[in-house]
Amino acid sequence: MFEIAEKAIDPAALRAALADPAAGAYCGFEGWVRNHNEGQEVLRLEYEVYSPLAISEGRRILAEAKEQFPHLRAGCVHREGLLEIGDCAVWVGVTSPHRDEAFRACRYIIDAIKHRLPIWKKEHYVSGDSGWVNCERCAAHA
Amino acid sequence: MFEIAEKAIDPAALRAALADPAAGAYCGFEGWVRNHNEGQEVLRLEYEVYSPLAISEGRRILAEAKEQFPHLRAGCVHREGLLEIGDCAVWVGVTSPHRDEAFRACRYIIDAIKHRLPIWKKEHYVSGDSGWVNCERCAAHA
Amino acid sequence: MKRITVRYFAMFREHAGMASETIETDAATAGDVFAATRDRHGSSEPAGHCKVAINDEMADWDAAVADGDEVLLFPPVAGG
Amino acid sequence: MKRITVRYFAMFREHAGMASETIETDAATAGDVFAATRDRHGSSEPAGHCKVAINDEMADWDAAVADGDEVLLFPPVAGG
Repeated sequence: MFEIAEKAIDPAALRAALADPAAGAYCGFEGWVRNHNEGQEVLRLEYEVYSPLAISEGRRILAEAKEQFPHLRAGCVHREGLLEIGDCAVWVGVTSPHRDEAFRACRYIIDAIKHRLPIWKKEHYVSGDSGWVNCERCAAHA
Repeated sequence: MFEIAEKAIDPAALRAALADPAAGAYCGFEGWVRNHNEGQEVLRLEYEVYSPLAISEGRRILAEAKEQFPHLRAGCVHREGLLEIGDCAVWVGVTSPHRDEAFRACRYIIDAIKHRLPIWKKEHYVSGDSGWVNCERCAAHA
Repeated sequence: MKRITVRYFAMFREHAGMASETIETDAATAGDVFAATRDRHGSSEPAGHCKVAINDEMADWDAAVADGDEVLLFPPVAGG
Repeated sequence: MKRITVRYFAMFREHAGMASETIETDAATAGDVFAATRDRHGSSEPAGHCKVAINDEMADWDAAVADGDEVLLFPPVAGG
């Protein structure tokens, strides 16, 4: 289950949907909007998502994790749009018979989500400026 | 915050208590009672906890994690008593500015909890038998 | 010449001042399209940090483009 | 001779048929107490997998025991 969400993520409900009597371990990861980044005070942020490809690539990542880790159940939801400090930007949850696989699978998924999905983050700073994260080197005018 | 709980663990409430505007990453781990162990079908299980030492050692483990990982917030709750399949036996939650530290701290805590706390698990099997986990080698009559 | 629809995302879209355009080009690869639209998206180093998709499939920069293709130019991603 | 209160946990308690007892012993260390009560707790290999506490502090097997101490004998733990 991979989704792009326009509204608040509910980790408790998503976790409950992974319940499995054969699972001994649940590992969950959440990315929260924090109030600072690289020395700047952050006011809020904005995710731009290209959904058709984000969804197909997100599903591929979950399938890769299930191939690597037997008996894994896994889900991931990523927000788009405007988020405030403290909001949950991304949730990853996995269950597995044992904890080692649960931690490794959860980590695999969030790392791949961050590196491979067509999702961009624009930070709005307390100073009034704003900037696309990771873009400082990609554009000639930046 | 380390606690031994006689009643159901509420991960959503515990997670909410870790909220921190400076935190960009939340990692949670839960141990769930699963329906099998080492080839036997498990019906339910029972945790015996020696609370005075479990609590002091649990607090020490959280303090160790905070020393290793700056800006960490961390909590852990472990159940005692009779648990059914699917019940949450232990919850660990941490927040950190970045995800690498969150995963590593959460893993450190659950590994230490499992190895160091005076807590014992007795499995009751569908077959009618029961057994103390990890004790197969410790007692002459086992 | 081929007709290629180019879509710009995030910072590329802001720099271009448009979300997409259709161009006439003799570009052979996705990388050629990136180079041909450099004035639009403003990026100077494609292969290292940016990504490209052709017709909603992730692609390599040396993937061939054909008449009628849609080429999506992605600045460095930052999910999570 | 010292008076030592020995507490048994989990499988040790079940094997001993009691949660604690006070013994008279010339044991010098926690390991000696473990050995002296072997018939009660039933364990044959202390140092490897079991743990011990003295007066609610985790201890090593070669820690000294004194008159009036409480020695807690822990079979292999299995939290989580």
